[in-house]
Amino acid sequence: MRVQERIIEGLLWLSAVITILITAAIVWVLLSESVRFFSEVSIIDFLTDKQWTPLFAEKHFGILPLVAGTLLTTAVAIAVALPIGLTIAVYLNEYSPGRFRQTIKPLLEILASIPTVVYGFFALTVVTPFLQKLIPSLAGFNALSAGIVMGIMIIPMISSLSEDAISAVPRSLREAAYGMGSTRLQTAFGVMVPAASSGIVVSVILAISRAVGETMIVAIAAGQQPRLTLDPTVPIETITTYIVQVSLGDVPHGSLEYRTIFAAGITLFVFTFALNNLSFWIKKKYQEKYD
Amino acid sequence: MSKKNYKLEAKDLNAYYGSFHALKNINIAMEEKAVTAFIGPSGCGKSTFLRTLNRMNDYIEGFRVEGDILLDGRDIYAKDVRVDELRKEVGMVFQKPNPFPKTIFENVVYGLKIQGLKDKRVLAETAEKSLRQTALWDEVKDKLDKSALALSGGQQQRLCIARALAISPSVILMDEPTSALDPISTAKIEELIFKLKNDYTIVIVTHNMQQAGRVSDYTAFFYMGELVEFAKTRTMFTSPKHERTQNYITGRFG
Amino acid sequence: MSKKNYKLEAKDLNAYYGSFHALKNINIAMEEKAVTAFIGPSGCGKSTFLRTLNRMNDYIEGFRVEGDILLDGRDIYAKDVRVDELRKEVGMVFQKPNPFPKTIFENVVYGLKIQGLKDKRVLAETAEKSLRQTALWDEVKDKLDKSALALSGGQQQRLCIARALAISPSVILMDEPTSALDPISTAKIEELIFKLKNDYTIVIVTHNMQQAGRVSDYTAFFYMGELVEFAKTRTMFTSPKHERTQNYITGRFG
Amino acid sequence: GGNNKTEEGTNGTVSENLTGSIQIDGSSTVYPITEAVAEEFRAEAPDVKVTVGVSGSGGGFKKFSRGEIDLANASRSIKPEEADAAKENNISFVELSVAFDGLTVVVHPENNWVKEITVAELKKIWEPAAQGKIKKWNQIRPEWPDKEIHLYGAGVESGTYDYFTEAIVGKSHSSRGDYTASEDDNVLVQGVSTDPLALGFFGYAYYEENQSKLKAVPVDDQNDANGKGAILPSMETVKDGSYAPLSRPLFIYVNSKATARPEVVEFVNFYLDNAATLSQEVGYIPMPEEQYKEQKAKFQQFASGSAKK
Amino acid sequence: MTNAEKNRLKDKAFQVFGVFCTFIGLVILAIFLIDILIEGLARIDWDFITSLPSRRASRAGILTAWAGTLWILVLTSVIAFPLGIAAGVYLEEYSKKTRLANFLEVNIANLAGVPSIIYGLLGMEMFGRVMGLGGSILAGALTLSLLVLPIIIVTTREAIKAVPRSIRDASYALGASKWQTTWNQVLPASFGGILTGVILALSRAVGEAAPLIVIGALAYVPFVPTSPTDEFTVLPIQIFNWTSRPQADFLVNAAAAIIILLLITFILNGIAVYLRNKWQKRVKW
Ligand SMILES: Nc1ncnc2c1ncn2[C@@H]1O[C@H](COP(=O)(O)OP(=O)(O)OP(=O)(O)O)[C@@H](O)[C@H]1O
Ligand SMILES: Nc1ncnc2c1ncn2[C@@H]1O[C@H](COP(=O)(O)OP(=O)(O)OP(=O)(O)O)[C@@H](O)[C@H]1O
Ligand SMILES: [Mg+2]
Ligand SMILES: [Mg+2]
Ligand SMILES: O=P([O-])([O-])[O-]
Repeated sequence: MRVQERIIEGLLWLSAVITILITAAIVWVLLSESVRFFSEVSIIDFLTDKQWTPLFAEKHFGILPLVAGTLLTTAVAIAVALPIGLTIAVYLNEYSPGRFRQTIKPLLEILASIPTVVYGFFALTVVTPFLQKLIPSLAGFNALSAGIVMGIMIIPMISSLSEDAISAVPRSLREAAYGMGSTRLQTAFGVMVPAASSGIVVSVILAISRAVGETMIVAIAAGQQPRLTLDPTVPIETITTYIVQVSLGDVPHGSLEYRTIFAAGITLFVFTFALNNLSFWIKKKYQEKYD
Repeated sequence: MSKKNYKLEAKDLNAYYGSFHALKNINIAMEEKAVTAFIGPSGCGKSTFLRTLNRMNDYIEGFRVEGDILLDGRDIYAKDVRVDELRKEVGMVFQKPNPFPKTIFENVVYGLKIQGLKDKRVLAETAEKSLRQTALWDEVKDKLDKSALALSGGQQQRLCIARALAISPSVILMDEPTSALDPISTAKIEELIFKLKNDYTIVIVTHNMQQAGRVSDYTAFFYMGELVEFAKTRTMFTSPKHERTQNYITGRFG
Repeated sequence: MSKKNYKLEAKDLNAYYGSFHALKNINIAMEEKAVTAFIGPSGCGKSTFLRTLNRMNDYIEGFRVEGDILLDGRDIYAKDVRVDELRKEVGMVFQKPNPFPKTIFENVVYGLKIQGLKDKRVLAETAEKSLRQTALWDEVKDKLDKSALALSGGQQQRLCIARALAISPSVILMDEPTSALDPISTAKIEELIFKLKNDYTIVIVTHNMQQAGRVSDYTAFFYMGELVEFAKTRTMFTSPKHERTQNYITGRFG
Repeated sequence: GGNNKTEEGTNGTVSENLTGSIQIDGSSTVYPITEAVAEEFRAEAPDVKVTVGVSGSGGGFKKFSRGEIDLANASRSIKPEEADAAKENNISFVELSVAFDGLTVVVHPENNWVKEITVAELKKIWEPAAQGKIKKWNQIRPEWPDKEIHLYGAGVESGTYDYFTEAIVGKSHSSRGDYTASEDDNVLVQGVSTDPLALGFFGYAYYEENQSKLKAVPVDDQNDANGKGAILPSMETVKDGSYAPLSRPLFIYVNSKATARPEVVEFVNFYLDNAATLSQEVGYIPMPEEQYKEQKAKFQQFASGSAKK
Repeated sequence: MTNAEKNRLKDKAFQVFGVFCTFIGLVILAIFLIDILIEGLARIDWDFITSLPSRRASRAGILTAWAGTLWILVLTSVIAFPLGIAAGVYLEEYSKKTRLANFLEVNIANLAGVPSIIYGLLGMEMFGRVMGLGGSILAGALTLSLLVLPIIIVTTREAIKAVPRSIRDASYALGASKWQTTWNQVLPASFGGILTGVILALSRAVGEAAPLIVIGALAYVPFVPTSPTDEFTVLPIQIFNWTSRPQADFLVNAAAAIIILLLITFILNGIAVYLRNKWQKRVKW
């Protein structure tokens, strides 16, 4: 019995440790190539140069434009998905009848399961022309359309997971709030959402991660022009777009150009690492415990 | 019509959880500024009835009410009644302590804040007053900004009572409010109930016969979803009309 | 050494939640096949002490124990003690009813099933026996396969007691087991406790002085984490040594 | 079903009882031709499992030089470092050209000012020095309007881009960076067809399929040896070499070790026998008949040469 | 206007906004579906589903693509779910709040943020080259397993976290061991939430194209894979391939293939939703 418990715990432990091994493997793959990259390109240039043209005749290796592009599309996506997703979660939980929720949730989850290639073409062929009617100066490839569509795609990540978190808050808390004469809105945002905050933050982290790492939509609809800008109406390039572009393309493996994708990859990795640690810290600090 | 000034009345009230008939044809009229106690064996419907009095059961799927409940003569289940205002009028304290996962202070002033009150001084004064009323002030005054969840069960329940008092409702419903309290706190709460009934109408569910005897003016005895007997507490405890009541009160039940 | 056969002993016991010193130097010896009641004001550490007796606090982060607790003379915090076996020996009933989200039947036989018992007949018999002991059988016999969560609070708590009895431990710890029960069920439980002490050692936390008086052979009075007085219940209730105890028992506390 | 012979029928005979498998990977440009050949080959030799991947010419060469695949599709010639990698793994290979692709310069159909364009003008537009400077149509030809020019072109990593820069700017991988690039030519079609100020370039097949939405621009290489004046891309002009310099050959590379296997040899022969019809069918331009013969001879020699080793 | 009226107004306004938000997602979804159905539905017939790929749009089918997708799904589930749920359980129920646990936690959040294309690079190196699996189904499934693992772990943990302490207390007090408590109480009670994570993970895996392209999933596979070591293609790659063809007919094929892909997702989601609702009904407190 005791041995069995030990074995089970060991197996569970092993499963958890596998995640470290995966990370180690990823870091190893990224590092081994980027170390060679940084032996040829100074890290200062990499971080401060405002141009990214490693594949052109006049080479610049400044990652900033790609980072800006990534942040821009992600920001647009979150600006769309967070308010809508959270509203849906609260609405489903506090306002709508149970059966409605049970049908709507899976329906919305479909949004997350549509292949991103399809979204990309939707952004390019439907959303962009539509937005161009509103913003005539909008370029054919732009961060705005890609971001909006990406936002739509990640709505269910936020809405479903946040809804789960909210509905896990004990009923007695909701009763206490209603018993004090709270409206549904006050109950939701004054009591339920704060009590579920750790779950909600997790859902947003997952959504941001998904947005940062999303490839096909931005590759198709946001353009492939590295540009240091915060203007969402012009073509930009994200880190992921660059990586997929190079790995699908024609660059000889083993060359400096090829290693740029690992340098870009490790940047993305560091970037998400910082982001996750920040949200982790926030979560730790503000997490409310209840029984 | 009734000559007396009834605060709360139930008329031909029936309540159902889905197909389960939880309250059967309840007729009762509760006097203003008096304490009415609900007693009866476990599962007889005391909590259910109490919760229909401020429509807390609205949120339970499948729950359904027939008949009328009148607060100051107005049907609380009427279309134009606002539940949130009803609940400010009819406060509630629950069986299990349910403080918000916020600070102690935030818990007490929650009701005021959601009404839009922002004046810091008023909030602080009300908080202190309510916490004193529930004999909690001395224990928590140094940790008002600590999480309410770190309090012991008894302290939590007293906090919930303070929270309900802070919005000064005219009716206070209490579902076994002292079942998680020690005798000292219980005594203080009972004292408080005594004081409060000068201004408030109080309905209390209790399992403690002594408590019912001590605090209530009227007692209602429920059994299997029916209101068996309703009378002045003294009358009921000394000369109950129904044998069942008698058996229950004296503990010879079952 | 002690001549008597003590079932449970605490020696120089100190307990901490992080830096909060919750139990201070407790020394107590509880007799076999007797009922010991823990009384004291809210937050004094009764539950904390009770939960150290079957190491339920092991799972609370930052909780720490110093000193010894002996069960049949063996330190339950010793390295070679297996908590799961300890808990089969020392059963527990909690303050808030906590049935599993399973059927009533599954709740009662859970303890047996995890011990590997599969015989349907034995399971059914034990379930019936335990449910009868807690006066629940007649109420639930037709819905054994229904969810335990649909029961009322009182029914739920009785179910939890039945569940603890089903694995026939030698010690039963009860943390205000009747605070959510009506007098009839309470009386039945008290009766049961009376019967059980012929075979079991029982430790009960209660706020109800009457209950302590009725069911217990010994009473321990806690105050602010300290064991103020421990004596035969009769002795304590009639002639307490300490003034604090006296005040508490007579309700003149505070 | 894939087992049916095509209506046109295929050339050459293949022994029916061949077995084994052939792994092909590489260029996305060449993919449709190889796919078509594989499909037809299956009708001849149903027990040979031919798989074709798309990982770009570069990706294909990487696997090829490791010996992971038998054939590599490529829209450019192998680079020295890629060839070295193959040599390290003891792989020798042969390059066989299988068809032409005509890069087409296109504008929006409503563009009524561009009638033709010279290679020199294209260079002026696309060379690195143009970046941030050449921004209006009238900077190219004064008579063209004073309006912005919006550029669309192949992704920097594609064989198409390589070839275009080589042919126009004179140096591979050398161009301005401020244009809208996409790996996917349909995306470029979409871009140009909705932008009246656009000028772009991509593979001929994409133009051919979208003629109603696009306008091709005749290109003048100012070299009368290749036909006089500006020339529009078409089957004929590409095939006869007059559409210069924007037509490029497409290749397959064959691994020496694989030629020891009869199914591979049969497949490559089958490929060269049928490339003319099949490449045209999927939107590319076949080479002249005699060139296929040459390629076949080249392969025969290579195969027998490596068989001796 | 009194405060109460203001509050009620806000309440109503939010309700309207909530309905609006809920439906905006659904309306866009509807536009998608209708658009794709109009384009692709007519193309779907028995031949389309049972034919091998072809250069002719009208003759090309998706037999190998959907077979590959099913293979990948089944293998990914078999590999990732036990692993993910086990890791989630370990972290939530077993691990003390040590540095290692903290590190693991951040680590997993980070893994969730690693873009799929990087998993492709990893899979290519680790499974394709080092383990010698090449572009096989197994290599693809392993790669996607790594990709969905963090999603499963994070949602498993959240679901487990929502199980009240008192349930564990009750179980421990009856002498249950940690594993018995986990297996008999915690996992059943949190199964609904875990399934939600699994739904999201599955739908992620089924739509992925980029990492599979990198590890070398193929575009033209004229046979149905019969073992995990076979080469394969999947629906998203087939769709991606078709949408980048010059001939407009292939776009119709792509739309038709999207319909099939969505159908597969819907069926999977449907099963999971059904299970989830069933569990949720049983587990309520
Ligand atoms: N949400 C619910 N769904 C279905 N039945 C319920 C629900 N809540 C309570 N009941 C049933 O309604 C009856 C009355 O329950 P109620 O909680 O009002 O009893 P009570 O008198 O307050 O009991 P206790 O003293 O144990 O709290 C019980 O039989 C109970 O099982
Ligand atoms: N998990 C915990 N973390 C920190 N402090 C705690 C925790 N649980 C209890 N305490 C504190 O320990 C002290 C003793 O608590 P305990 O629950 O043992 O009291 P009690 O005598 O059982 O009270 P009650 O009668 O209200 O149940 C209280 O001051 C309480 O605030
Ligand atoms: Mg009740
Ligand atoms: Mg306690
Ligand atoms: O796929 P490519 O032809 O662009 O190498």
